[in-house]
Amino acid sequence: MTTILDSGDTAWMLISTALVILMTIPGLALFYSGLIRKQNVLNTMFLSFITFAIVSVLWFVFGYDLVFNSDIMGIIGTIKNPFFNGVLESGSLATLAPTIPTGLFALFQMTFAAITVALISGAIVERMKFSAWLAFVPVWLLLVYVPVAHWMWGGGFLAQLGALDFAGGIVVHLTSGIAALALVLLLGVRKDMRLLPHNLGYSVIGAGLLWFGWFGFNAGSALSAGNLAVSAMIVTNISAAMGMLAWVLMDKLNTGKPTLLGALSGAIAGLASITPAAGYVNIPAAIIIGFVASIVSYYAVSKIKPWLGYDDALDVFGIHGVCGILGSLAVGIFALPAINSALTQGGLITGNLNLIGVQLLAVIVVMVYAFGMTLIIGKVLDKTLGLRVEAEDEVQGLDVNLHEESGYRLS
Amino acid sequence: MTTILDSGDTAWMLISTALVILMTIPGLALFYSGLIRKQNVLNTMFLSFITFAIVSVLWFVFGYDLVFNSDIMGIIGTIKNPFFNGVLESGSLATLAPTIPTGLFALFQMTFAAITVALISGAIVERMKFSAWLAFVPVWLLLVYVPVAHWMWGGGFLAQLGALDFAGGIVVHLTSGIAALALVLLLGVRKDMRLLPHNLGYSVIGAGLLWFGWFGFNAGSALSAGNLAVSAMIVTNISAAMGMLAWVLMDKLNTGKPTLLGALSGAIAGLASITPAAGYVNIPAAIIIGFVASIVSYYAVSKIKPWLGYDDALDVFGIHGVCGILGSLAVGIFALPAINSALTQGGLITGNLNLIGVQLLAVIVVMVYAFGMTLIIGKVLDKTLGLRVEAEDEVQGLDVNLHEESGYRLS
Amino acid sequence: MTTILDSGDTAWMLISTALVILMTIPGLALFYSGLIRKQNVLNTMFLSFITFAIVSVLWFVFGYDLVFNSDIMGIIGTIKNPFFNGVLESGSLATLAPTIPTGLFALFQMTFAAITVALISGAIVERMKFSAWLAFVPVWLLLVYVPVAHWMWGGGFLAQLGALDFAGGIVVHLTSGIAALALVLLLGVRKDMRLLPHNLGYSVIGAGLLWFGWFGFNAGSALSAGNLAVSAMIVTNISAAMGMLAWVLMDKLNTGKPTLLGALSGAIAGLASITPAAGYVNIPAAIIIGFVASIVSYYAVSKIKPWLGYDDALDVFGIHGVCGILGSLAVGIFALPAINSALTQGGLITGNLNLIGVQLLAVIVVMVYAFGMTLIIGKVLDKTLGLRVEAEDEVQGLDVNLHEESGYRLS
Amino acid sequence: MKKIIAIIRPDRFEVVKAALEKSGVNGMTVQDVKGRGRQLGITESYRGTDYTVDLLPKVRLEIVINTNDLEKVITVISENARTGDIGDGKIFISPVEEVIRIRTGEKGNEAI
Amino acid sequence: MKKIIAIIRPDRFEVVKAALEKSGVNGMTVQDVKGRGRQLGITESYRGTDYTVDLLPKVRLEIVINTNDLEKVITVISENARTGDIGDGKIFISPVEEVIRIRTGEKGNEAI
Amino acid sequence: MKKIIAIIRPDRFEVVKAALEKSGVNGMTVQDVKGRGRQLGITESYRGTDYTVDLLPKVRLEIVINTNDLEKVITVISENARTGDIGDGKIFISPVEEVIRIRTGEKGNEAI
Ligand SMILES: Nc1ncnc2c1ncn2[C@@H]1O[C@H](COP(=O)(O)OP(=O)(O)O)[C@@H](O)[C@H]1O
Ligand SMILES: Nc1ncnc2c1ncn2[C@@H]1O[C@H](COP(=O)(O)OP(=O)(O)O)[C@@H](O)[C@H]1O
Ligand SMILES: Nc1ncnc2c1ncn2[C@@H]1O[C@H](COP(=O)(O)OP(=O)(O)O)[C@@H](O)[C@H]1O
Repeated sequence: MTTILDSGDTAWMLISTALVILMTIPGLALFYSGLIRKQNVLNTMFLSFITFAIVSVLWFVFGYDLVFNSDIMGIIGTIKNPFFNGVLESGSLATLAPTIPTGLFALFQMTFAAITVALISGAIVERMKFSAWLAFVPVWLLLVYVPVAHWMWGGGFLAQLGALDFAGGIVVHLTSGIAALALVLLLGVRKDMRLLPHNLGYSVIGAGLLWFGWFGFNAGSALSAGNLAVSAMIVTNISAAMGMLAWVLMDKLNTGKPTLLGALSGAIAGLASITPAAGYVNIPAAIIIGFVASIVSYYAVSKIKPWLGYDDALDVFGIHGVCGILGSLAVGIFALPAINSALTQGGLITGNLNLIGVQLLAVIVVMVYAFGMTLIIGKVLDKTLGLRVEAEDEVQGLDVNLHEESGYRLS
Repeated sequence: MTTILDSGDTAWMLISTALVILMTIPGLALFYSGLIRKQNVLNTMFLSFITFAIVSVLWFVFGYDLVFNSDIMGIIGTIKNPFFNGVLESGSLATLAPTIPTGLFALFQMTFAAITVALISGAIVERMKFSAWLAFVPVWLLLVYVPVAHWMWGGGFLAQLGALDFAGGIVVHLTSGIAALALVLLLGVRKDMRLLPHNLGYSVIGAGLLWFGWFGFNAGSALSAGNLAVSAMIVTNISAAMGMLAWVLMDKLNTGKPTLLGALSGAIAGLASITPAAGYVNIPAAIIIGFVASIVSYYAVSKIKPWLGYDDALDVFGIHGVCGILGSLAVGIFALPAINSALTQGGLITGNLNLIGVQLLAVIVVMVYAFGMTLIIGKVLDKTLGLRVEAEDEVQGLDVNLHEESGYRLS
Repeated sequence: MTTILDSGDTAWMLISTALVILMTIPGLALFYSGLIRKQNVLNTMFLSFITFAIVSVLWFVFGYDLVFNSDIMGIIGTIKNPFFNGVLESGSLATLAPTIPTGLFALFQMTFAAITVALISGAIVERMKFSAWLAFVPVWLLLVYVPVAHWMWGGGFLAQLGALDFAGGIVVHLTSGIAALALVLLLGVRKDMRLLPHNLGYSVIGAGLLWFGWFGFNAGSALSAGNLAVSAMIVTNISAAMGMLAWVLMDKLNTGKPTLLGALSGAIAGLASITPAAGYVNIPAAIIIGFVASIVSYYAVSKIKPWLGYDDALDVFGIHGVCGILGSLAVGIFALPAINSALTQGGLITGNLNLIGVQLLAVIVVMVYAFGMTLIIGKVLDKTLGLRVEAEDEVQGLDVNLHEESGYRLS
Repeated sequence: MKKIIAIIRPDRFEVVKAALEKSGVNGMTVQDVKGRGRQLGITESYRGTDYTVDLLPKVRLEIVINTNDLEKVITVISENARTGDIGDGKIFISPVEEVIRIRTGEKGNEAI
Repeated sequence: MKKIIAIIRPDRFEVVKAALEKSGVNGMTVQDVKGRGRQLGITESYRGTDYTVDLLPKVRLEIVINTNDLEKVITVISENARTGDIGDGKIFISPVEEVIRIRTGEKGNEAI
Repeated sequence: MKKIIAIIRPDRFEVVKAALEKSGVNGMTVQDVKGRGRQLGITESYRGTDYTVDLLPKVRLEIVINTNDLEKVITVISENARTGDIGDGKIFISPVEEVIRIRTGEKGNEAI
């Protein structure tokens, strides 16, 4: 079958790519920065922006090839075109998305790498050295994101076993959540761990842009503008909505008042948990996924975290990590070949036990790998550059001390 | 004629859908929340977000079917697929938009239902109980939005009479504006009715996102990526621009200084008024519509409202209601079959008196119905849950009292 | 060859158009307004919004025709369809983009005109009369933008000579940068020239939206959803990223600390400089362009401007003007026919000396023309309306004095 | 001349201001402050965790007046700021030795 | 030792600060306040309705000085804050009994 | 009765507040101010240009107490606000003639 470029699919993937970029800059930057102390607002935003810039460049130097180019023993790809030489010029179509150009597929994939690393920053805000973060980004990209993405999406061993991850429950949310956990264990707790948002309006804008961009993320992962994209978009939205409603309900039951931050957090939980499943499940499944994931996240964040005592500032593990795991297992339960014809097997509800086993395996393998490797990277950085800012910088705030800027000059 | 999915149309409708979602969250949330007191900023945002979540779910439970499935006597549709069972799986194409999937058409329509309800919240901010709003949303959706949408868009009796509403002048702006009016009559005036925006920057961001999203709203209502979408987009933009310029002129003539909030308000007036006409009129007509609607809104808001004394906090009736009516009548004047080949008759300027009569009828019917039904709903809620917060909560602000959160921690 | 409307190309151009609109309102409005004193925040935003509205209307009155309709002696087009009469109705396809409607091409082009004028406002904020700006917009549009756009894009003499400008390095960034310089020379320096941003969060949101919208700007300039759009999008993103990294590096080397505003400024430099080249160059070239342009901008802004002493408040010349020039020359160096088959000749790296000569000529011609003509316009306005606000208004802030509004009511 | 510093509830401020205006006291300088005393803090709740905010928003009025207006002003403020619940606030009186009106250079009682 | 509280126009603040610095007065504590007095309010206008804002932004300087610097400082502030229009503000002088420099524990004039 | 005005570093505020609470002083009114004195300004840097910000954020505590608590409170504040670096701030003591608790109308020491 000869394939030709489809302008409709290409249009959809162009805008989907832009949407995912918007998620990181400024979406995530805003969502995170509204939640911390006003003295750290710029540093928090900066982490997302600089991460995006670094990954934007490195992806075309080594990232794309190592993930998607000819697999070596299920472990990693091969660098063939550093700087993407000749690919744009050739105008070739993507192997995995034969109706759009290779370059577009590569750029779309880049946006996932970028947001994955940026997500981690939410855990370490208000106390990590900027220089240490600058070093962390490329190393983690190479040693964690790239191999995991290859295993799941680039034809690596987990993909070969049949593990599924539609838009990044394992590759994006699980890896970032677990890495967040590993890093904060090394970094230690902040002097002031209270979550007292300084400007929830920023988080509202950020959450709105994340929700909007997530349509590019999930429906874009169909890689074409057809039924699958539509189906992914619908379940994404309904899971987000259910996540919001569930968290608001938890708020009401536990502390007595519905909160806006709770609503936003629940929506993010709903979005993160449907991510791996978006192209495989129908509406009733999405309703359950969003609802359950949000409730589990609620307890992870409000009960388990304080009990264990680690300082995951903005709950990257408690929301993204937890929802990445839940969503990935949900694929093993709810996947329906009727939704996605590429499925060779359905989940539990189709009477198939195999898929959930594979999903569980993939979750465990990636969890262990990402945790261990991030610990090693963090430890090395700590011994060399040092991970944590001076106590004085932390108390007075990072903006003025690390960047000589201040977030507000309103009086 | 066999129809097949068109990837270009699907791409356009996917992004249009996302754009309309962006209008509500965070567009409308921001636009509204910039205008009220800082003590209520989170509650105001919350109303838009929670409304969107509730409608997102209910639309697929009963909303879509009741509006668009097999008409019963011109009054209402039939529930056939609660939870959209089987529709995603079937991959069928939409009856009313035969080049895109049914699911996409349904999701696009959902975004209209959601923003219509959210629009109402602008009138009742700063004093309505959150619980009462939570109850209002599903009831109003079922008893007002769903029937009116069926009458105009789902093949109901007004559609059968030939009434036209391209993107929601009647279905969206008129119903929400009239409902706003009915609710505020029940709620009574706030202790402090002054319009002293606490953070116009939010409103600027909100207005920008509304304008942006409105292209999905109006040009998306063409349901395909062709000449009609282009035409709708051009007239939408020019009407918004004229609305802005007209209001700025009114400001200059009446109070002596052009104001930014005036500019934004005029733009919204221009956008709302062109909405029902966007797919039927040409550029000169759009210029007139935006200009006139903005001026009428200006007087409705600055003279009639104070004179009548009702407390429509953010002028949902004065802007959306008024512009919905004007735009719908303008269809009867300016509609041109040359712009939209689906038109069986043109407006007054084509020498046809019939259309404006039908439009007027539709406006009156919907106005009376929406007003009466909203009054009933509001009255019942008032007697059961109570509509209005405690005086103390109103004075001290809703954020801290209803949600135990505060919008800013800047000092 | 008969051409037919392509729904995929149309979908892409519809959304690209919306994206470029988002750049101006609210993107640029926010980016600029975060950087000035809080007393002028609304006036600064207002300049972008009102500019957009005015150009939106005038473009369809005379702008489009004068740029794109039948060339007269290489100088200017002809007004054939004021108010675009009949064009929407005809549903014709665009001559320069034969797979999309003429109306869409015209609207897309309108967005470029609007942002070009709005960009200038960044230089003159905090001291220019609002009335003078209202007069400046249409006059400058007619006398500077329209002819230059015709010369480069409408088949004028520079286009005939072979000068290239993919998405507006000369037409947009150079003209606005140079006009900014001319205007500030007439306006004089502010009483307080310090760049002490009052709310960098706004600038972060603005920069994020600009980056996002720039994909519509540059990749949309391919006028179709195919390989060229993809290639333009990739190089746009990587140049922005390199620009950011380069400025952060300069910050580190020169003042010791990386700054977020520096990162944003570098990204804008990267975006502006790749604009003229986006459809002609490959990734390695884009990396060089973004990197070099950002560094040159850094020095233009931090060393040359203070040394020369003009008061270009937000560095419209230092960033947009400088990068427009650099990017346009870079086309002469890096253009590759392999990237864009429409190229009849490559740049220096293909061994061709001709192109860079033509580019240099175009840059100089436009620079001289735009500077001279803007000086004349500004001088006339100064003698008639007066350009500068009262000293008292400047000191107390423009919002309260010119618009009777205030940006924040947070206490 | 005396300086009155009154710390009152934000939501009583407009009432107090109006009452002062009615009783002929126009000059005042106002600021938002935070205070604590006997009043318990308010609770805020984020992601399932309650935080007690023990500094509550108050409004601080600074009014310099002629000594013989003192009682009147105290009464006006007290009566209009009072709700009867804990947290109504305090009035502090302290001496002022001189007042100067910058515009005219007037001093003493005339400058108030 | 005396405490000077000066309520001045925000747009005169930089000038006053520079003048004080020139005359050797460096220590000061500054805050944004709102004030009313004889000056009429400003008008703001939203959606066609005018609102009078009668609390105007002012800057409040709090400066503790040696008694023998008092006249000098009053003069510097008065001259530099004056525009001659209503709303220039006030200077209030009150006694201070003790000053302590936290860093060193110094007291009295040395601590200023 | 005395009024203590303490200008301290923002990052020492929580410590000082806790220490005061421990020593039985609960009533206080707090505001964010900016100050200058011997401490050099901080540098901020925008687009390659350095600006010196010579007004630094400080926290101003206003505490009215019984005269016989004066020494204790001064000690608590001094010890807990001190870092030893320039910029630790000042404590000013001035007389208060009367205190009124708005809620109850109580006066004097009982009202504190
Ligand atoms: N000793 C004090 N010094 C300074 N301010 C005080 C003092 N006591 C109370 N305040 C101020 O008065 C406010 C109200 O005091 P509080 O003790 O809570 O209520 P009440 O005055 O009704 O007993 C406090 O929030 C604080 O701002
Ligand atoms: N009696 C007063 N007590 C406290 N502050 C005052 C008093 N009178 C005036 N002020 C402050 O001084 C400012 C200027 O006073 P105003 O009467 O408007 O002008 P002028 O001092 O030029 O007559 C006011 O805004 C207010 O902040
Ligand atoms: N004479 C003064 N009057 C009012 N406030 C002062 C005075 N001197 C210092 N301050 C306040 O105290 C703060 C610290 O003073 P500074 O001289 O910088 O340090 P230190 O007190 O350690 O010598 C200043 O920022 C200012 O707010």
